[in-house]
Amino acid sequence: MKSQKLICAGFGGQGVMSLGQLLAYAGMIEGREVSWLPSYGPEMRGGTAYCCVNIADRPIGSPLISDDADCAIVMNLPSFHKFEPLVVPGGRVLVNSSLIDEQSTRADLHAYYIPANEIAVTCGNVKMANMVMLGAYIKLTGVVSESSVMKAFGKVFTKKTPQLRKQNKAALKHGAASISDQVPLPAAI
Amino acid sequence: MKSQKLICAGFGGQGVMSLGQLLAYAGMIEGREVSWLPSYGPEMRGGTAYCCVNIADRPIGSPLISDDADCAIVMNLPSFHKFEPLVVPGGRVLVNSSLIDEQSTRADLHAYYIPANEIAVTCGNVKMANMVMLGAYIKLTGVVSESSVMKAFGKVFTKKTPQLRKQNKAALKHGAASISDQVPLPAAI
Amino acid sequence: MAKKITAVVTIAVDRCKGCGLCASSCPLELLKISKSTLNVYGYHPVIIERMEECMGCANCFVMCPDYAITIERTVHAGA
Amino acid sequence: MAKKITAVVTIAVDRCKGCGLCASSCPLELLKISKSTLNVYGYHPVIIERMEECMGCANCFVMCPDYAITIERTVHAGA
Amino acid sequence: MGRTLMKGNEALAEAAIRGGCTHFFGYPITPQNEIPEYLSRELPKHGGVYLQAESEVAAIHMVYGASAAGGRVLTSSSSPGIALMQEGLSVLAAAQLPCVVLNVQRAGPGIGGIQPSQADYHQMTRGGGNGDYRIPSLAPATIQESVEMMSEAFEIAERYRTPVFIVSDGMLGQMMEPVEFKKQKKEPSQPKTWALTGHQGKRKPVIIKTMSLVPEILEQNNQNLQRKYRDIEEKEPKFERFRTDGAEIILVAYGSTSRIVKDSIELLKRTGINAGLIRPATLWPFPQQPFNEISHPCRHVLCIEMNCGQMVDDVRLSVRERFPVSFYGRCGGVIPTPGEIADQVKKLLGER
Amino acid sequence: MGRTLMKGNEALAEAAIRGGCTHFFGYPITPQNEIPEYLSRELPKHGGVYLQAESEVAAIHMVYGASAAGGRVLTSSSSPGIALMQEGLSVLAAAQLPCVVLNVQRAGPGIGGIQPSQADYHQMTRGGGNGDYRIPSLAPATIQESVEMMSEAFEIAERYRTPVFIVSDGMLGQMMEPVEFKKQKKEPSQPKTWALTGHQGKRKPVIIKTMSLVPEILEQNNQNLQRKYRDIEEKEPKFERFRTDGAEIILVAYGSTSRIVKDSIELLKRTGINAGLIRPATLWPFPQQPFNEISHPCRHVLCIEMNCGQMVDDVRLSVRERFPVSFYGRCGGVIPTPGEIADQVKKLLGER
Amino acid sequence: MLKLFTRTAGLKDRQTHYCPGCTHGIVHRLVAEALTDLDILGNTIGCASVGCSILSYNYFNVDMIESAHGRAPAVATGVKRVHPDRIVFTYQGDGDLASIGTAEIVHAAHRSENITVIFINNAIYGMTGGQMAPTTLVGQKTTTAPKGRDASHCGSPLRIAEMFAKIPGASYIARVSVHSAKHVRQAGKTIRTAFAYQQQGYGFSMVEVLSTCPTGWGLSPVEALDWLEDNMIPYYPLGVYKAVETIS
Amino acid sequence: MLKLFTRTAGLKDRQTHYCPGCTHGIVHRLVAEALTDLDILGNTIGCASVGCSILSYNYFNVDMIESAHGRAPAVATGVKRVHPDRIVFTYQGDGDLASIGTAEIVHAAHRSENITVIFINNAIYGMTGGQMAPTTLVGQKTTTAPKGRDASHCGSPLRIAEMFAKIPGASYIARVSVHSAKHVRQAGKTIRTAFAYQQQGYGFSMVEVLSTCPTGWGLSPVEALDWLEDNMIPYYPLGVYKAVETIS
Ligand SMILES: Cc1ncc(C[n+]2csc(CCOP(=O)(O)OP(=O)(O)O)c2C)c(N)n1
Ligand SMILES: Cc1ncc(C[n+]2csc(CCOP(=O)(O)OP(=O)(O)O)c2C)c(N)n1
Ligand code: SF4
Ligand code: SF4
Ligand code: SF4
Ligand code: SF4
Ligand code: SF4
Ligand code: SF4
Ligand SMILES: [Mg+2]
Ligand SMILES: [Mg+2]
Repeated sequence: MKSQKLICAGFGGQGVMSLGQLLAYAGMIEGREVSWLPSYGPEMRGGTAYCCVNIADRPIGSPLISDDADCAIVMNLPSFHKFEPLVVPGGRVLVNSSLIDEQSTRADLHAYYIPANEIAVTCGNVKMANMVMLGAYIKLTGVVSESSVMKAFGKVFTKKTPQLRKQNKAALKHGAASISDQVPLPAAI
Repeated sequence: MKSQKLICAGFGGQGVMSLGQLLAYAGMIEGREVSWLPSYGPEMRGGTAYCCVNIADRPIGSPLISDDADCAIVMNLPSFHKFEPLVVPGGRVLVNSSLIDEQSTRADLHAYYIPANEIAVTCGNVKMANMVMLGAYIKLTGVVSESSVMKAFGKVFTKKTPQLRKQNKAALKHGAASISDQVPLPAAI
Repeated sequence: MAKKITAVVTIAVDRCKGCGLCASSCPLELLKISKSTLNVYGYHPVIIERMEECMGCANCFVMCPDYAITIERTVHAGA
Repeated sequence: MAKKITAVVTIAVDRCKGCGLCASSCPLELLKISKSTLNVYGYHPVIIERMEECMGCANCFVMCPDYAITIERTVHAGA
Repeated sequence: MGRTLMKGNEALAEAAIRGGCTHFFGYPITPQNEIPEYLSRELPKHGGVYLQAESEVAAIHMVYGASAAGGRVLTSSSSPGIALMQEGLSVLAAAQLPCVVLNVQRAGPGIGGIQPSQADYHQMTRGGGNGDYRIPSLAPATIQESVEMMSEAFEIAERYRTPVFIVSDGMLGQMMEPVEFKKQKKEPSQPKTWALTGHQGKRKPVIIKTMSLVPEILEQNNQNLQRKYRDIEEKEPKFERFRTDGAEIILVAYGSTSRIVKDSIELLKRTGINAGLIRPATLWPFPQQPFNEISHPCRHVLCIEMNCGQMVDDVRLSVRERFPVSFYGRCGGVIPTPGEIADQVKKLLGER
Repeated sequence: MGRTLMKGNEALAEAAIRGGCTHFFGYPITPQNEIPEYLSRELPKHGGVYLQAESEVAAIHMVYGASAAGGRVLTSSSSPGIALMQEGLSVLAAAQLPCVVLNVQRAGPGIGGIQPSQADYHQMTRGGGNGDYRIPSLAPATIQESVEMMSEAFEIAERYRTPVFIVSDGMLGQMMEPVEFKKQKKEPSQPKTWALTGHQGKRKPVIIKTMSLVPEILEQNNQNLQRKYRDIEEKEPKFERFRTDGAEIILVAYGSTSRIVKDSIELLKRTGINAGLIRPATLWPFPQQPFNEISHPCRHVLCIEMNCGQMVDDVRLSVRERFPVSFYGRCGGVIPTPGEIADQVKKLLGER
Repeated sequence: MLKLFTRTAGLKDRQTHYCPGCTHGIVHRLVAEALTDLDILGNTIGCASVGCSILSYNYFNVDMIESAHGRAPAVATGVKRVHPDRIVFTYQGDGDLASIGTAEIVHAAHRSENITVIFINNAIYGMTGGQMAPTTLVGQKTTTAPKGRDASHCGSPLRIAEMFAKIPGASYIARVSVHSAKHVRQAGKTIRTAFAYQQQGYGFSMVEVLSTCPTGWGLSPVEALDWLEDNMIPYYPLGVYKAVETIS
Repeated sequence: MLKLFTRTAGLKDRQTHYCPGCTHGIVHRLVAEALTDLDILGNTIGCASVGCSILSYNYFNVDMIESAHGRAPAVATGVKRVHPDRIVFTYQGDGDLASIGTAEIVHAAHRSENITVIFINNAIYGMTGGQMAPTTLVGQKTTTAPKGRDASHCGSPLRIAEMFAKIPGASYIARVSVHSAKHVRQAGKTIRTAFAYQQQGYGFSMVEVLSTCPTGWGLSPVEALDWLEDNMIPYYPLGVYKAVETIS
């Protein structure tokens, strides 16, 4: 299977780190090589945090994705500006359109606009916006299955009430659904 | 003029360090190259302190005299045991016979026995035993003059009352005199 | 001779981190976090609701860790 | 019932550094530095002069920094 | 037990527990804080002791005391914190006491930054403590290797009675990767008869010390140490070779940089250039063998470090003028990309 | 002023005063105590400040503060004390602040002994502080050279804005030799516009710092430092050659050991062996030129140190395999004799 | 009559990096106002320490030097010995001052260095992510004391003001808090007094400021104020612990 | 009835390296006697420090470890945390404890490490040749204070016992002297009490012993005793500064 390099970025509280961890964990569950690398340090609150996830079939070299991301998931505007340029031509950018009202100007990318916050609210919890994006991502790439993500969920989070589980699952599904009818913009390269 | 390597050793309070310094200073006054190297560190009182003095006409290499002393001045018994072996064949050992009642067993040395403490007492100050030995040494070697030593005296000691000066001078002279009639033992090599 | 005090409280919106220390220290509870606004740093800034009631006590200024509040207090003689 | 005390004070000559702390602490001034003796380390050791007067108070033992003093104190009952 | 996804720092901490670590002393510093945090939570559950020291200086001397008392002891810090341990490390080496010291390197000099770096190579291999001593330095490149080296580190420490470094960095410490924990030896191979326990009236008092005012005795102590170091130099060098056969250029890199270099080698292959990698897995003793064995068609050796050029001296000493040696590095917390390293190689080999 | 007989330590202290030293901070340690003792007595007479610090750690940070404030600052210690200064030295180097740090080496490792040694060569040339930095290290061999290097040290420190080491040892520090003080420059060549003085409302605040959380900026700082280091490597290496012309063997030694080696060369001459000496007078930058110029009939290079072999790596890096390089040393405070070194040479050259 | 409450000239016009509601910002203002009131801004040199306040050199409008972790009092000593006529202060956290820098601060007091120390006691290591400090209260949870500080494992918190009052070289030692507007105003006066001690040459002065770390404590900024009042003040009583002279 | 005063089993039969009349030797005896009296010789681990007493491991008849300068309390912490059931003590000079080792000793007390500290205050650095210590009295001449310590230059001496009594983790803090037989006897009892505190698990105990350094002070051994009494005791009052419990 094709390897995947994902950068996932947003404000501190938007759950971008756990999004990446869930994905990496799911990849591992499926027997693949994975790595997850966070940005770290005393970020100024309101600054941008991000992580890099690699999923591949051979040992991962650099866990850092410098300029060859297959996809960027961006949850806020600074992240959009910072990471959209790092996606390879033909790659994808998943934009949280609830907070970002700009559009990609790169003609060589597939851009998807997902109102993740709104969708999350409909799933019962605005904190699930990250799961909405993840749902969309795995739907688009097929890099891991939804059930692996749900298995990973049990490992990554210490708090895992049945209700949270349910909300989570719903968010993944709604996320996936949100792009099923989207023609990626620009339409093609 | 021939270079001189002297080791000078005794108990902490016997003034062996200043003996060496006076000699080095006198050498410098006479325009020669000199070095003085003390043993140092927290000596157990009652242990032995020593210094090495080099006087030469070219820059001094090692200030340490390991096994080629031209002369050893020994003020107490442990020093006698430790340093007599380091004198070169044909060299001299000056023994403070007030405190050391052994005799040299090396046939290849010129040994001189000087009752330095007793002589010092006659000069008015038992602390002058070191000067007695120095007087004998410069008399034997001629490496520096008595007047250079007296000039050096002014430099080395911070306390220098006229009385101390006088006692000092007397000690040097008596030291010199003490060996004038001595046939070094063993008589010859 | 009674005095009347009026005060103009200005909040530098982009400096405000929405911490609420000012609001919690206002004896008249005039300040509120505006949940609906987001400043450039992604914070919900504080707003003053009934400026005319403000007595210029400066508690809010004193407690603001981000120097986001400026107060012009005028003491009007007489009444 | 009066008691009589006798004491035997022994000084380990080569351990003694001639510091005089024992002497200065003896209430009966029984100890003296012996200027005429030199031990193996070059010190003038202390000596006890009138042992029979010693009352075994052990001050000298207590003050000796070099464990050079041993005291056998005997308390004789009656008199 | 299967694979689990873990942060490098936490994996090291878990590996320490499984490796029988009984005592941890340390002082917080980024980017290694997950280690004390994990151990403060988990070590007591295994009967071990976690204690936060008042400083790195104190930490290393607590390590000294606990090691002397027979504990299996770990400390962890990052670059400036390791600088503060130099006197203590010299004392530990001189007293021949086992312990493991982790350095999760960050950028310097001075307070510097908290991003990944390898600028402590000199610190890790030549120290700044006084006197003649060396400290074996293990440099993992993956989290799996990190956990394996942790138990190896305790074993080497106890076998040779020496402090041992594990040299990590902010990238390896902060990233997550699958890791599998294998069964580890928890007990020292030899009883620590030299340890402080109280003599219980049954033996002579043990004295642990490093001072000798008599030069001849101190020289003897030094010679004993040196004999041990020669032994370690003979037996403990570790390295990995990657595609060195038929390589026109050999790249040398350790730790996280070596991972990036592997990507570069992949990139180069696509452009028809055969590049290979020698990865020292021990920094001291520095592995000589793979350098001795470099041969035709190699034309060049290029050392890549996340610093301004430190390991390159050891590379030169090992290549012994048989091939030209160059250096390329990034520093300050900047991580080189596979592409820029590949470009360096192309530049060196001449454009094709 | 004529020659005067002085202890090495006191001569250094006097030279510091004459060199315009305004502030001394230090902590007592043998065998360098004559330096603070002399300065506590004499420096205040010249308007300077002597202050005893609570530790070497504090001393080096006082130096940092006083240097940042524009003082001409000295500290002095011996091996374990220098180990404690490693973090501070890294900070000073990173902040580009001038100061002079004296190391009167004693035997190690650990508490070790107080007799002469050169076992801090690594410490003096590669440090144990974190990050990429280097410190120029001047290594006098005589007391005359000590005093000359003291004022040179202040000048280098201020010219390049860097800490500078003077590397002495217990022998050079404790011995007396005639020395002559020449007129010295007391004032920095350039005004210290970067120093902390209070802005007096007249300029922007000065900020002195070493932290940069942005890797690209920290890399830039590092590159600035490296440029400076290349400059120093080009301009500041110093060495002495002694009878190297026509020598069959070149001995390499620095500091007090080089004096002993000169005696050995004399001894060897008497037995018909032409031996020469290269004496690095700067340890970093290590002088390359004399090694490049070694030529026929030289057959061998022998490095002599009062340690277990540290400078020998720099000798190897400089000789670049053109000649075989060997090492001979004594350690622990044992001082080699001219005779034993001569014997080593004879052994190497084969009996005649 | 018009009174303006606005950013003091002692602070640069710049966004701080502190977390929302972190009281470091309040204390910065108090220090800057004291320097402005005493008209010594241009004559002052500040020593920042390693902790969240390391970047305080970006905020104070005076010459500043960054110090390695714990060493600010040594750095300040170096600065002051070169410029005895300048005002020199350190600004240090409790990890910095009461843990790694214990020797340096004790000896600055011991030598009676004529400097002023602003000591931020927030009962935690803020910058590194909430580890235990020597001032962490018994029972308080931190990332390295996950079950709360246990006195039987690592003792009870140090009381710095009380301890330093016993150092002969200290001239003025006080503890204040910034958990309410009233206390902030009192803290401002106290800090000004400490600088006045230095101005008048009395030697070492220190103000311990009980401060919040909402992030490290896992509380909202307002909850943090209450937590400080309810938990810290009982263990760390406010007041002037030593004053060799009554000055204003 | 016969009573024998002789070398305790707690000391090896060996000549010490101390200068004549140096009271280190007296304190060694008191410590060794306390350990013997409490019957814990075989169960004790001692931490020697750097100072004249570094070689104390040659004299005490217990397992001993040498510590780097100032770090004995950290070393003791390491030892004690491995062997909580052993008796652990440090023996430290005033340069070691009150200067370079300030942080380590404060934090051993802070953590309430269950160890006993014997602190030899002789107002000077003996081993290195008589430099100033933080305990050197104002006016006292040393090799680095040739005109006598000047308080306006480097403050007034630290009073360690007073300071440590303010540390919550300390259980027993006392100051004694060994300048007369009576005081030596009292010192012996106090040292025994300190060890008893440790035995009973009360945490950190420390005895500060006013001691002489005839060599460093430039006095005869007997003059030194008088100097101590006349100069040190007025500045360093004897007594028990803290005792959390009354035990024997
Ligand atoms: C030598 C060294 N050790 C450790 C660190 C890591 N470190 C940075 S800040 C800090 C503690 C900060 O806590 P505190 O002083 O209380 O300040 P706060 O952030 O709470 O204001 C530590 C341990 C460092 N930078 N340097
Ligand atoms: C790191 C370090 N710094 C300095 C020294 C030198 N040094 C040895 S002992 C000592 C002071 C001893 O004084 P004190 O602790 O008072 O003990 P005393 O000799 O007076 O009993 C010093 C500074 C050292 N050995 N190590
Ligand atoms: S000045 Fe006082 S009354 Fe007015 S808003 Fe601020 S706190 Fe409220
Ligand atoms: S205190 Fe300041 S930062 Fe906090 S909410 Fe009020 S105005 Fe905003
Ligand atoms: S026991 Fe008492 S009386 Fe007897 S000699 Fe000793 S001090 Fe004097
Ligand atoms: S106290 Fe001890 S060492 Fe001193 S003189 Fe008396 S017996 Fe000798
Ligand atoms: S971590 Fe704590 S101390 Fe640091 S800025 Fe945030 S709230 Fe303030
Ligand atoms: S120097 Fe002082 S403390 Fe050291 S042994 Fe001599 S008298 Fe005792
Ligand atoms: Mg804090
Ligand atoms: Mg002392």
